[in-house]
Amino acid sequence: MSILLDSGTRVVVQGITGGEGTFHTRRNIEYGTNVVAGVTPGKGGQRAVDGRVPVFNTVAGAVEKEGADASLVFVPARFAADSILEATDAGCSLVVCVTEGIPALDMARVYPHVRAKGVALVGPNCPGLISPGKANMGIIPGEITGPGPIGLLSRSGTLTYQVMYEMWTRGLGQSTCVGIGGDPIVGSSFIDVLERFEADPETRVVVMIGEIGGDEEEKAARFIRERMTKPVVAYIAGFTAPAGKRMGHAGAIISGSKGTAQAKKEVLEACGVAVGVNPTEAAELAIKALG
Amino acid sequence: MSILLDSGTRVVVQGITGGEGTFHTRRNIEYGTNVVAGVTPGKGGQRAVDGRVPVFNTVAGAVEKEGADASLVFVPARFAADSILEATDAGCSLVVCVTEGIPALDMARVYPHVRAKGVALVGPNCPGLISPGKANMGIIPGEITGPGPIGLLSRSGTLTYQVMYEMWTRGLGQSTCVGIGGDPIVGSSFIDVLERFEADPETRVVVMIGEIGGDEEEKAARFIRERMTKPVVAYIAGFTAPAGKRMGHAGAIISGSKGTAQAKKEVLEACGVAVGVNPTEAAELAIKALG
Amino acid sequence: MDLFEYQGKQVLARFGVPVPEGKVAASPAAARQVAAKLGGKVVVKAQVQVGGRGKAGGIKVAGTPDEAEAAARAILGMHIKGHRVRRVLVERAGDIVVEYYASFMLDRSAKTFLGMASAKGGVDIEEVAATDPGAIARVQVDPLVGLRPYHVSQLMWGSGIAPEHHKAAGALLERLFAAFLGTDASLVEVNPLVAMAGGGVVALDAKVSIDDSAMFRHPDLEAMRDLGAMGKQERTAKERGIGNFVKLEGEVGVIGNGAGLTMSTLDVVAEAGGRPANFLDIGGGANAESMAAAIDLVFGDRKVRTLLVNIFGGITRCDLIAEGILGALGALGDVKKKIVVRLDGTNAEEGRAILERAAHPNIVAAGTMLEAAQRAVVLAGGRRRA
Amino acid sequence: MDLFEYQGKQVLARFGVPVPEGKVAASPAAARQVAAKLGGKVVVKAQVQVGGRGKAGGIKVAGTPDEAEAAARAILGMHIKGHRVRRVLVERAGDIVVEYYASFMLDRSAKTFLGMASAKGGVDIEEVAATDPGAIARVQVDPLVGLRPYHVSQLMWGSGIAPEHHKAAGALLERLFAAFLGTDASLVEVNPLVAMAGGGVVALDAKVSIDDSAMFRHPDLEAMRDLGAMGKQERTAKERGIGNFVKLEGEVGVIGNGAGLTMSTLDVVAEAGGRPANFLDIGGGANAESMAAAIDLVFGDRKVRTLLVNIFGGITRCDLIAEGILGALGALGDVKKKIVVRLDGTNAEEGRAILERAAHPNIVAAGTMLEAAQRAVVLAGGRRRA
Repeated sequence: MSILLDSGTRVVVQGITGGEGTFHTRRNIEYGTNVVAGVTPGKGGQRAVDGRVPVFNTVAGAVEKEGADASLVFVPARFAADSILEATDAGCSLVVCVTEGIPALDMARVYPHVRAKGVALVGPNCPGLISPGKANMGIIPGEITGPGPIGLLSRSGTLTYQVMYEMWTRGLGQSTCVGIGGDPIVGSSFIDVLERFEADPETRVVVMIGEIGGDEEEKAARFIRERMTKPVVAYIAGFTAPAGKRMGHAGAIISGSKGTAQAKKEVLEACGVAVGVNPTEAAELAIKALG
Repeated sequence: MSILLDSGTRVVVQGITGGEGTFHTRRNIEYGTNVVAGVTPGKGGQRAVDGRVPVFNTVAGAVEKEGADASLVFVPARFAADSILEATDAGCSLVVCVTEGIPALDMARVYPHVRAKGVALVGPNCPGLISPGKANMGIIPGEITGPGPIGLLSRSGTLTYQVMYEMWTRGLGQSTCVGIGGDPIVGSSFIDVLERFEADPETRVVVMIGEIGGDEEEKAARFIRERMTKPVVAYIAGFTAPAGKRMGHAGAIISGSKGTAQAKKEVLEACGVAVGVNPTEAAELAIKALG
Repeated sequence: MDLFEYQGKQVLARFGVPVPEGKVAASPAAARQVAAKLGGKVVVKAQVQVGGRGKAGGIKVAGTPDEAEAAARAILGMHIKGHRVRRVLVERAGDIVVEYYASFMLDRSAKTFLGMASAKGGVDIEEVAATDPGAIARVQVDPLVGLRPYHVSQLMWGSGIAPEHHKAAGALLERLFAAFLGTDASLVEVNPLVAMAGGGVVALDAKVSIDDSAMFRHPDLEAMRDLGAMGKQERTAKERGIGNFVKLEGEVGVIGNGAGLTMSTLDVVAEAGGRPANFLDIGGGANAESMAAAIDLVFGDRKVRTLLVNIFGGITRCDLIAEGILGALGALGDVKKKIVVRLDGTNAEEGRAILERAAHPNIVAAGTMLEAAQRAVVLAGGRRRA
Repeated sequence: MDLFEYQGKQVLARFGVPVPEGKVAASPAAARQVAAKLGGKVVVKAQVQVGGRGKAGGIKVAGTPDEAEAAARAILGMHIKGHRVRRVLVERAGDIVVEYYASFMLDRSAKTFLGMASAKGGVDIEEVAATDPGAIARVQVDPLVGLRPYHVSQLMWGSGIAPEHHKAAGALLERLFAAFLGTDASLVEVNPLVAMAGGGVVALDAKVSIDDSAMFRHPDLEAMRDLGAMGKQERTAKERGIGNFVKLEGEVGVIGNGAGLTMSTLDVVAEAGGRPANFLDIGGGANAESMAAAIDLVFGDRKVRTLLVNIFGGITRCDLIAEGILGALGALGDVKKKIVVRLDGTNAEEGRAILERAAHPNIVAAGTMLEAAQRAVVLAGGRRRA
C-alpha cells in the first residue's frame, strides 16, 4: 500500500482531450496508471488518447460507468476550481490538480467544501504524485525514480525532480512522491501528507522539500516533533532570495522575518529534522537516516 | 454522563436581555443549569437576570472570559442564523436554538458550516433539551420530568411535554430529552441523537416522537435496525392529517405517499420499533421495553 | 405560500427567466382585451393551485379575441379538484418543439438544495420519477457553494435535454436558481420548459412556493397573497392572527397548542370514533384574548357540535387559557355547545381551579388527553366511524 | 500586483468605501491645480510602494496652492528606500479625531480570509502585533460563509474602536470586504481609518494587492499596472513574457525552470562563493524561442560575467533548450561570456548530444547542479564571499 495512489486507483482525467491532458495521460498510462476515463463536456462517447480512454461529459458519468475514484485535473485555470468541485461532488476521494494560475479566491472557496467532504486534494499548481512502480498521476517524469523506502513531499515542481533524481542516482527510490503545489491555497498541506507517510508501512524515511514564504514548514516541523516516529530530512530553497521580492509562484513571498529559509531551517532543526544545504546533501542525509 | 448536556456544561445565552431570554434563562438557572454568561451586543459589562449573569458583547468574549462551551440562542428570527454561526466560530461545541421562524435559506447556509466545524446544533424552532436533575437548556418545563433511564427525542414541542408527562406520572424519568425542532432544516437529526443515546450508559430505552412530513423517521428506522442495540419505542402524530394540507410548522407537510404517519409507522415496525397509537400507549410501551 | 402561475411567472421574469408574453384576466371581457392586444393565437389558462387543469378543460387555445373571450367564459367559475377558477392567464401561443422539465427545491432530507431536470417535460414529474427515474437528472447544490457550471452541466447531460438546447436551457436554469435564492423559495418548478420553433427556451408554466418564514424580506411577494383563495375560516384566522387553522370535515372542534400536540389530538379524537372539524394550533404563549378569538373562530363553523381544548402549558400559562375560555363563553352569550377542557403543565392547577370556581354549565373538565377526546366524541353524538 | 495609494483609493471608492477628495499629480504644476480646485488645506503625499514615507519627508501639509506646488516639488523625485517618487496624491485635509486600523487578507496558513481591526491605527501594524497583540482584533472569515454581521461585531468590540464609531466603521468594513472579494485582492488594508471631526469615517490610506492569477477577470486593474515603476529588465521580461525575472546584484546570471529549482540554483551559486545576478524562472514548457529570449535578457545586464542554465526537464524538453541556447548564441553574435549548461530529465541525453555536436566555444557542459554552480562561479571570477 502506497499513500493516496496505487495501482488499484481508478483515475479519471478532466480535460483529457486538451493538449496537456492527452500528452500526460498517455505518459501516465504508459507508466502503468489505471486511467479508466476522461471528461470533456460535449465529447462524451468519444475515445481519447489513441482510442484508449472512454470520454464522458461529466465526472459523475465516469464515476457511474467506470467506477473512477480519483480525478486528475488538466482544465484551464478559469474553469479548474469548478472541475475540482465537480470531482468532489461526484464522489472521487482523491483529486489531483496540475493546473497553474487558479485565482486564490476560487481556491479559498473550493477548499472548505473539499475538506468538509473528506476528499484528499493535491495541488493545484503542482506536479502531481507518483507511487513509483505502481502509478503516476500528473507530470512527474516517471523515469527518474523507482520504488523504495523514501516518502517525498514538496511544494515545488522541478526541484522535486532534482531531489528524486539525486536519490535515484544513489539507488534510492520512493514509496510515494507528492508535490503539494506552490499556490497560496493548496488542498493537502505538508502535515496532511506527513500524517499519511507516518502511517504507511512502506515508508521508512521522509524527505520534505520546502521553500521560502508562508509557514507550512514551521507547522510541519512542530507536527514532526510531536507526532512522527519516522526520521524526516528536509531541504529548503531560497536562502539567497532577497526579502520582499517575489520569486515565481505565490508560495514564495517572504512576509517579514517569518517565512525566510533561514527561519524555517532553524525551526526544523530545533524539531529534530536534519536540513541539507543543497539537494545533493538532502539525498545523502536521507541515506544516512535509513541507517 | 448524559448526552450533550450535563451539570458541567457552561452555558452562554445569546439574546439574554430580551424578554424570552431573561424569562427562560432564569428558569434554566433555577433548574440548576450552569449559565455562565449572556450576550447582547452593546450591553457588555452589564449583568442580566437579576444581576446573576455577566453580559458580553460577543460570544467570543463569553468563551474567553467565562469558558462558555455551549450556547442557547433566543435571538429574533432574522438575526438568529448569524447567532448560530457566531457561537460556532467562537468555539461552542453545542448550540441550542429555540428561535422560531428562521428562513429556511438561512438555515441551509448555516448547516454545512456548523457541520464542518463538528458542532452539535439542536434546533432551531425547538424546545431545547433537558438532562433531568442536571441541567435544562431551553423552554422544556423542568417540573414534569425527572432523572431516569429513558432517552427521549422529538420533532415536536408540546407533544414532547405530553409524552414526558405521561412517563413521569408513571414514575419514569429521562436521561436526556432532546427536542430536535420541526423546521425544514434543523441541526441534529434523529439519527445524530439516536447515535448518542446508543452510546450513553445512562440510557436503557429510547422513545422517539415523530410526525408527518419529511423522511426523518424512515431514515431513523433503518438506522435503528442496523446500528442500535437498545430498544426503541416510537409515537407518530398526524394519522388524521389530510394529505397535502399544512399543519403548523413546516416540518408537517405531507409530500405524496411518502411522509404519511401510516407509512412511517409501517417502516418503523418493519425495523423492529414498537409504535404507540397515542402518547399514553407510547409511555406504556417504554415501560414494557424496560422489562 | 404558493404563487399562482401568473404570479410565479412575474417573479421568474424579474430574475431574467424567459416567459411567454401575456396577462392575467378576471373576466371574459378582460381576456378578450388581452388577446386583442397580443394579436394572433393565444392560450387561455385557468389559474388554480392544483395539477391536472389541462385534463379538466382548464386550458384552451384561441385563434381570435372572440374565441379567447369564449374560452375565458367557459373556464372562469369552473371547479377543478375543488378549486374555483377566479382568474385566467392569457398568453401568446408559440410553436413548441420539445418540452423539458426543470426545478430547484429545498431538499429537507439532505439539508441542501436539489436541482432537477428532465427531457420528459409536460407530464406529471412524480409519475416520471416513479416509472422512469433515470429520465430525471438530480444534483445536490451545496447552499454555501451555490449553483456552479458543473451543476448545470450535470443537469444538461444527465437529463437527455438535446445538446443544441444546452446553452439556452442552462442559462434559464442559472436564472431559475437566482430566482429560487432571491425569493426565498422552497420550490421553483418549470414544467414544461419548452424549446420554441424560433429558437430559445421559455418557461411555459411556473410553480413557485415561498418560505413563509422569509416573508419579512419580501413585502412584494406578501402582497401577492390571495386571501380570496382561502376558505372563510382560514382567511379569518390569517387576518386576525389566530394561530394555524386548517378546515376539516367533522363535528369535533379542536384547539391545541403546538402543531405536534394538536395533530395528536386529532388522532385521539379519530381513535375515539369522532371526526375532527378542524386543526387549530394556537401556538406558544397563547393568552386569554387569543384563546377567546380561537373559540369564536371554531364555533363559526355550524357543523361543530363540541369543542375540545387540549393545552399542555410550557410557555403558555394554563390560568390564562382558562380565563380566555370563560371570557369567550361570556362574549358568545347563549351557547349550547360544550367545551371539553384538558389542562396540564405550567399553572395547570390554577387553570383548573379557575374553571372549577366558574362552574360554567358548558365547560367539561377532563383529566387526561384520552379522556378529553372520549368525552368530546360522546358529547358530539358518539362514535361515527364509517 | 500592488496598487499605489491613489489607485487603491480609486478601487475602494468604487465599492463604496469613503475616501478623501483628491487627485494624483505627476508635476508640481499639476499638484498646484489640484490644490486650487480642492481649496483650503491639502495634504501632498508621495506615491511609493513602500512604508515609512512620512518619516522620510514624503508627506506634507499645504495651506495654499503655492505651498502645495512647493511641497510637490520637494517630494517628486525623492528616493524613499530605493523607490523614486514619480507621483504625488493631493487630498483635502480634514480634522482627524482618532486613527484606527482595518484590513482583510488571504490567510494562507489557515486557508481562509482574515479580518483585522485595531484602535491603534496610523502606526506600523506589525509593530503593534509584536508589542501589543491584544490591541488587534482578528476574525477568520470562512470564504463560503462570507463576512457576516457577527464578524463585524467581533472586530468592533474586540478592537477597542469607540462604540460611537461602530456603525460607520462597521459599514466601511463591509464595503472593504466587498472590495476585497470584488477585486480578487490578497490584501486590502486601511491604515489609518480615521474618524473625522464632522462625523463619519474615511480611509486615509489604502494598500491593495491584487492576485496576479485573477487578473484575467480584471482588465481595469491590469490597466493600472505601472511598468514604469519596474526596472528595465523586469519590464522587458514582463512585456515579452519571458518567465519570472527578478534583478539581483551579482555577476552570475541564472536561468532555471521552476521557481523552486531556480531558487535552489541561486543558493548553490552563493554556496559556491558567487553572487547571482538575477532570478529567472522560465517556467514549464520552455522551448527554443523562450530560451533564446531569456539568454538575451540576462546578458542585457553588463555586470553579468557568466550565465548558468540549470534545467530539469519535466514538461520542458532538454533538446529544445539546447537548441535555444545555440540559437541565442548565433543571434547574439560575438559574445565572450560563457554559458554553463546543466541538463537533466526529459530528453536530457538528446540535449547534451546537441550541445556536444555544436561544440560551441562559449558553452560549458556540467554533469550536476553543484558542479555547474562551481564552474559558473569560477568563470565569473571566483569566490567573492564578503
